[in-house]
Amino acid sequence: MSEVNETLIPQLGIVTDIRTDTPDVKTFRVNALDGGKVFEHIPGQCAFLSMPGVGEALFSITSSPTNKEFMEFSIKRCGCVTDWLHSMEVGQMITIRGPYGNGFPVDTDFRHKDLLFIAGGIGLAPLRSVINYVRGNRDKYGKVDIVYGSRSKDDLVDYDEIINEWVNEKDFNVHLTIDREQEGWDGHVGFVPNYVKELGFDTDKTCIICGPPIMIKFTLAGLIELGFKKDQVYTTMELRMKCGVGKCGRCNIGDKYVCKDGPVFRCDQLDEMPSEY
Amino acid sequence: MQVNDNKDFQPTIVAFCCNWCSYAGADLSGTNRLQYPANVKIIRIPCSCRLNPIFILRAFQRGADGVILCGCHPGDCHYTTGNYYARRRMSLLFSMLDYLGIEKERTRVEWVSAAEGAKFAATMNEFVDAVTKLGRNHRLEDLRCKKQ
Amino acid sequence: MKKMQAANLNDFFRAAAAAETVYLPVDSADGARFMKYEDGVTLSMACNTTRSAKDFFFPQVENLVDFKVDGKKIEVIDGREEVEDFVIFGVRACDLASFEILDRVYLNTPPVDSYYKNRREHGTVITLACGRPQETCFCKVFGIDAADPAGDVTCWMLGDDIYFRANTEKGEKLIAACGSLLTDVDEAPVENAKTAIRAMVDKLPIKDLKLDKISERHLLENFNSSVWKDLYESCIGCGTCTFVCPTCQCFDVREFKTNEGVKRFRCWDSCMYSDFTKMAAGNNRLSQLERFRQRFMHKLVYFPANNDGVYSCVGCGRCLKSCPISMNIVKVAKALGGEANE
Amino acid sequence: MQRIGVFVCWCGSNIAATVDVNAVTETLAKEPGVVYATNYQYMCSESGQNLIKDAIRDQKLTGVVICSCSPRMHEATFRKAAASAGLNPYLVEIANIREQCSWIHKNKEEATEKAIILGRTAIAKVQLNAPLIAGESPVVKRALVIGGGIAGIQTALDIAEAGFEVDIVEKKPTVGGKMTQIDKTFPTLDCSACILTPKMVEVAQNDNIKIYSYSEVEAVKGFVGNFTVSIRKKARYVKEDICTGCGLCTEKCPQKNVPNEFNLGLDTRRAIYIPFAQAVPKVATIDPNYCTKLNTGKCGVCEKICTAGAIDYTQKDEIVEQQYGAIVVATGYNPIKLDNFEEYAYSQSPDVVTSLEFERLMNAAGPTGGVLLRPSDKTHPHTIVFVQCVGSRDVSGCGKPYCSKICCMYTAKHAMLCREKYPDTEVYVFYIDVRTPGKNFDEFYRRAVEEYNVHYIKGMVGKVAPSGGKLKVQASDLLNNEQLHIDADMVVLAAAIEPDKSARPLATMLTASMDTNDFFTEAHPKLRPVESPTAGIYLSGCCQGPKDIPETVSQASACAAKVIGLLAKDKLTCNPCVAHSDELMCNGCSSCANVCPYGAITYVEKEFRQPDRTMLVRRVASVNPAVCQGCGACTVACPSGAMDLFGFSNKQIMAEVDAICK
Amino acid sequence: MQEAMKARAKELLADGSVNRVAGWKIGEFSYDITPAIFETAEEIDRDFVYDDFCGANLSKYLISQSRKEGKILVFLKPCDSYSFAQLLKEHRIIRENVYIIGIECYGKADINKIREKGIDGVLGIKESGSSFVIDSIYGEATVPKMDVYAERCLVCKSKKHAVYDELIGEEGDVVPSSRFDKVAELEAMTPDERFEFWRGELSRCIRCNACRNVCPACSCENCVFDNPNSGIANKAAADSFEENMFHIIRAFHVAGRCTDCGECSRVCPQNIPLHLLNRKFIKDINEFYGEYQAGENPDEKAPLTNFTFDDCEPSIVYKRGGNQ
Repeated sequence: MSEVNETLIPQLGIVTDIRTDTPDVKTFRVNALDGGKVFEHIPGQCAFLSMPGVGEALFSITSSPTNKEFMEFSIKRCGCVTDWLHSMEVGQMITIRGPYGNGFPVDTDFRHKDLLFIAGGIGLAPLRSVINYVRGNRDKYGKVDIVYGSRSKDDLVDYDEIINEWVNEKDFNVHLTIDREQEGWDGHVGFVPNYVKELGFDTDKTCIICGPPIMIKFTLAGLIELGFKKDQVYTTMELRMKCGVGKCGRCNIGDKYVCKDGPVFRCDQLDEMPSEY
Repeated sequence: MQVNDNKDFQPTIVAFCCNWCSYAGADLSGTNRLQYPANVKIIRIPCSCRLNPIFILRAFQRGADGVILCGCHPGDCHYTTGNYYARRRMSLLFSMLDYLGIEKERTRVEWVSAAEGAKFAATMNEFVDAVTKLGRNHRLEDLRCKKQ
Repeated sequence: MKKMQAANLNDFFRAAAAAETVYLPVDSADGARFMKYEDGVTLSMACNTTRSAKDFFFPQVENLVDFKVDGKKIEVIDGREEVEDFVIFGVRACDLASFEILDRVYLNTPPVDSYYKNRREHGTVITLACGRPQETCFCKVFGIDAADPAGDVTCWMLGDDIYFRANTEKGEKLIAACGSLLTDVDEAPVENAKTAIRAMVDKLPIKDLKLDKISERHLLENFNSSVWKDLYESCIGCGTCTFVCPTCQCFDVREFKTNEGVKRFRCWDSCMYSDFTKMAAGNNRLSQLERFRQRFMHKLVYFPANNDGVYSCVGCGRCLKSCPISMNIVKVAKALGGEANE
Repeated sequence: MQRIGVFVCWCGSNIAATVDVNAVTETLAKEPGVVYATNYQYMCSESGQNLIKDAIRDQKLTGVVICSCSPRMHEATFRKAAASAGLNPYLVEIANIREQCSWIHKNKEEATEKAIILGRTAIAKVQLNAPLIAGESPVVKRALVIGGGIAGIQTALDIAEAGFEVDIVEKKPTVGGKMTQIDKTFPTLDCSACILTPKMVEVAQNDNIKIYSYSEVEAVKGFVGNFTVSIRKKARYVKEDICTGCGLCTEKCPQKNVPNEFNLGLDTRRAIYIPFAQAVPKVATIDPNYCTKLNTGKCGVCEKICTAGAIDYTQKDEIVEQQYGAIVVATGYNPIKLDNFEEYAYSQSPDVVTSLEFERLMNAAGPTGGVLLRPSDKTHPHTIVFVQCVGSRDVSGCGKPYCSKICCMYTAKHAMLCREKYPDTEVYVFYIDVRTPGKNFDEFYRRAVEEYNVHYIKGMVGKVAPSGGKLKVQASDLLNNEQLHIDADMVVLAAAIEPDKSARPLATMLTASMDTNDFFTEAHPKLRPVESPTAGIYLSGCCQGPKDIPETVSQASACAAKVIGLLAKDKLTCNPCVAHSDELMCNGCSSCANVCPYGAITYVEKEFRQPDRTMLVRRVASVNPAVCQGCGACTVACPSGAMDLFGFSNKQIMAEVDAICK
Repeated sequence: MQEAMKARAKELLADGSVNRVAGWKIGEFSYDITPAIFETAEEIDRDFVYDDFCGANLSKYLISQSRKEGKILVFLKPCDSYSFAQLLKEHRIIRENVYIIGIECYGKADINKIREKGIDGVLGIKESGSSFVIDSIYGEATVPKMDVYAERCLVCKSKKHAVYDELIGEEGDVVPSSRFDKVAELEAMTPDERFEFWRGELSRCIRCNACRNVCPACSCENCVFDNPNSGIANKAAADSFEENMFHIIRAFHVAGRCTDCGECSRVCPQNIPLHLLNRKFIKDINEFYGEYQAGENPDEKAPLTNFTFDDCEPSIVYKRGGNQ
């Protein structure tokens, strides 16, 4: 019996590095107990992290599958589990189970396309996995544009990686914006949806959006104004799930289970779903 | 009623003591070196009216064999009226526990003033005896919390 | 086909119970309920049990895994144990159909749920054809034949006799073990009985509930229907319908801190509960209207969409009997356009 | 992640002799969250405290557990030490391993094990401690005294003397209260007016005191240090600042037949009146119930004759709003109505009088000019029967269950004065017990019996029947076991006293608690006798219980001292271990407010975003941390668990329970 | 009765006094009646019903309904009106937005009692004098109403309304009730017997929360058992302790507030006599602190938020009745 693999029984991981990204976002590096990765994944997939006695929560895997050494999770502090994660120290064991979800169609629909990534705040976390996957397989994708905005400069997640690595990547265009003027910031100021419209992209790109629901809504409207079709736009849904395997019933929206059929959806698919997300 | 056949049985007793009278009474019994069994562990609460029935049930769930509440004598409450409310609440709760067939000797309320160190010790001795006679709490136990 | 005198039923149970635990419906204060067979326990003649038989495979509370925490170290203890073989006697056609629906979720849709699988593999189901269907029964709507349920063994109680038919290897084995009590017989009386039962079922008041209109309509059309607003208001948001329902399978995963460590368990949950979809990241269904709609949409629309048109309802009628305010899937289906053809 | 430090004290050998402190330290060091554990001979010593302070700084501790003596002993010490090292003082928990462990157990193994459990319990609690900050609220440096009798006067004078402003609200046209009506005072027999009126004058002249006479408290809002009180100044139809108190109007007013309340209706006054000669303020007041001008529009005599032009028939009630830091209740008492005591024929015969009426009949300024005359025929009474305990100590329901305390003494006084002034009168006093605890009280009583030959009879008066100008008194003499029949000329009833009727609505306004007899409840019967449980409300005089004058005055001064103590502070530091309500959980059912002894809980209508995205106005509880004393009664009364107590939260107590039972 | 109610409801809707009506809606089989909110005369004509199966207490719906736009008419049976009055006392209902018509009630039938009589397959029930004529799949049966009235109705405590704006039908009186007999019977058992009894009952609990959600006294915005911050949140009873815990605490939380409307037992799918827990508290309160009926007097202090100096001590429990 016990040899049957059971997805509800988690594996153990060890936190080997903790990086503070913003005042309320930390990035955690997780390794298997014997080093290496706990499991492989596809960009856009998620995993449950938990501390027994505190609780279990689902996070998107921020690191790219091309990273063969470890997994990373960028986590915003917003509840009891994340509070605990934010207070822990390197060397702490945690339980981890996954990977869950469909992930982005990086090896099918995205192949050889020009990609436009649009992210707001912590919404960069799931996209970072894709972006770094694209960087790792640069020849398989076309041009890459990244629009990333946040409340302030301090709230930009992975800022160092963006300005030190992404901007230098071939055919990568990074457009950063913050909501309000700030000392020491000479980049663009304004909300992401408006910035996207201002930038005015070619409509042959495949778009990947992630951020707060309100940002997604307005950005999508902006993209459609620019001439994009909904089937060109992908997004990943807010993560309200419990079991991860499409059984517990919480994330059931219409005939879809977000944890299994999602979290990545194409926007034309969302139109077919009840508006409960 | 169950008879305890295990001579070595050591009950776990939780005593909730109000800060102003009974906790001081417990201190006084210590100051006077009056002995009572180590099974009794005291939790300090501001007033007997702070004791939520949930705490009592929680104690039984977690493995307590007896729960006792000590507060100021009626009329002497530091907060004037707290123990009067506690008295009503506990009367009703204990009656309900009894109604459910749970041994009524496992719960008790005693008014102990700050000067009654001797009464505190005597009460604890009596209570521990009574609970020891009853044996382990089975009727309000949670098997998940039992020592393996 | 085998036969036994009903008077010998007790011997049959005793023989079966010698090898494995036998559960059977027994009359009690809450109507009939499945109980372990022991000497003196007698079979209930009720149409069906108050609670469904899903507990056998999907118990209300089930331990998933234990943890021990020591400083920064965590130990994971897989608490799964092999379930012992057991027999459930007297499962009605509707409940048997519910097992198939649960199978679709827990076995047929990957990943397989090993807890469920474990119990399912060790259970032998003896079904019992219905003798006295109730006004709340509407299994026929879902194409379920109350007269001839499958399962490992099928039984018919006809007057003083009980007829047995083994349908599977497991069933054969069980019948063989009780062989001395049974004699081979002809199927004719059973065939007659089936006809009689079917005739009876055809007379039931809700038999003609038609769900075609709902199925034909677009998912979103059903979702946006105005009937939800009219129906939900009386719902008190309890979990009665979901807990008595044989096909409801939602669960919650919770933890309990013991004195030793942490137990992670799952327990039944209800989509009718206000906290069902409440999680740190937000809540999908904030109003009772949405939650009420979810339950029925899931059963009548979403589940069929993913499962070849099979509804997640077997017409057992339990929710009709139990709902505190008598709101139920039949009233909802009719409001949505599932009027019976008069 | 918690970083908890554990400090185990040996207390010399007090703890270390019976508890293996090393074992305790080592075991507790392994508890979750503990990063530092040590032990030391005397933790409370300076070097012990330094050990704690250093560890807080070096180890960046987020919580401290000290296993030592009772928290009642050194909790404050250790909290202070933690605070000085930069740790919130409420992140310190004490495990009491001396009084509740080492001192009561002899077996070292047992005591050590218990000490470990107690330590673990404190660790479990401290994990959930929240840093608490004691709130501060400003103190308005003005006091309000409600009631201008001797209690209120004395309190006001004492507070004013200390340099704080005081307002007195008196519902009658003059201050002075009951004491103005009293003739002589026991046990010294000095003249009541002679000792009171100078104080009334003093009140009037004190710059720090403002008198709102003929005024009542209308509404009270706020809390200790910051009350807002609305005072209704009733229209007296006389301009207070212009009236000179000459009294001409009170002589010329044609409406003569108004019962004079100052003399308890034993004579009459005019519709415009000054209660008595020494009234403060000495200002006329028009009685709107009797004034012809106000009722019919005709007359206007007073206006015509008032040379000062003080009369103003158009005056209206005026509401004044004022801020106060403290409120003193000095609402006093009244004799009870004797309607329930038909056997004494009080309502049948004018010659059956209450003791207070008797005071007026004896008083030189009274209706008879100080000559004792029967009200019925104005003749001199020869036989007077005093009945004590009329309505006092009465559990039948007709009267009051308590002892009115002053009756024994004033009856002795009356009897003595009668005998002294009119030696030809026979004076009988019927008593149940004579209670004379007080300085020179018993001597006084004995003088009445021994020197003045007052007939003290232990027994009850069964009936008083008016008959042919006499009052036939039927009574029993319990000591001689005989029935007595006395033909009396007058019967004087020592009526029980009860709190003034205005006290009950006032208590509601003040959220101050009362007992079943409507006496205000003190915060502690022994230790805080002049404070109400509601912070900032103080009790002076008979509103708290029956008292004689000296006792009233001493309580009044004690009360003033408490008020001064409060007003001397610029800010109040609140106990941060108070209740708080989670508004999202609160149902607004009022259960908590119903059990709060301090009136700390109020309700507000607040708009909430509902789960289904709509907005809804709900009634939710809100605790005033300046008023809450942290008893926790509300936390259990609250069914939804919205109420919790800082410092002793539900989760903390449950964590302690879990740790003990582990 | 039903026609008078319908007529009055339509009248009040028509003259704009109210814009909604809370009543009962006809079901599939004449016994499965659902509480409903009616907005038009047509709906009332079509679906409104008031008969012996309208047991559901509508008062709790008014918590949310009275906060909606406009005024709502509600029909309250005497026992429902106590619940309403209690909710009013706890400031849970906005009185101005509710128009109450008190309706007479002589008891409500319990379909389970009909089934217990072996009458199954019920298709329709008709009233015939003091009996019900029941048409079922398996034939017709006649039963006296009294035989199938709900337990709570057989021991009805009051035919008098605690609150109403107008009445349809006769106003009754507070009536003597034998509702504590079963409690007394349990009290007379030995603790072991009582323990066995309650284990048997409470072990059937499936924690569906029907009792809680239907209870007018359990009107918390968020129940402690649902609130993860309460420390006792719990969704399913993992063992016997948790079964006890839920019911003890629930009973304690409604102690002094429970009007004994009996809804908890009516709705329990597992037939647990939950009212016996509430009645125990009511009985104890009456015996310890004097007669108290929740919902009766809006100004009276509830027994658990009140005290007297000479209240009995908790040790009364050791001295009182029951076998040792």
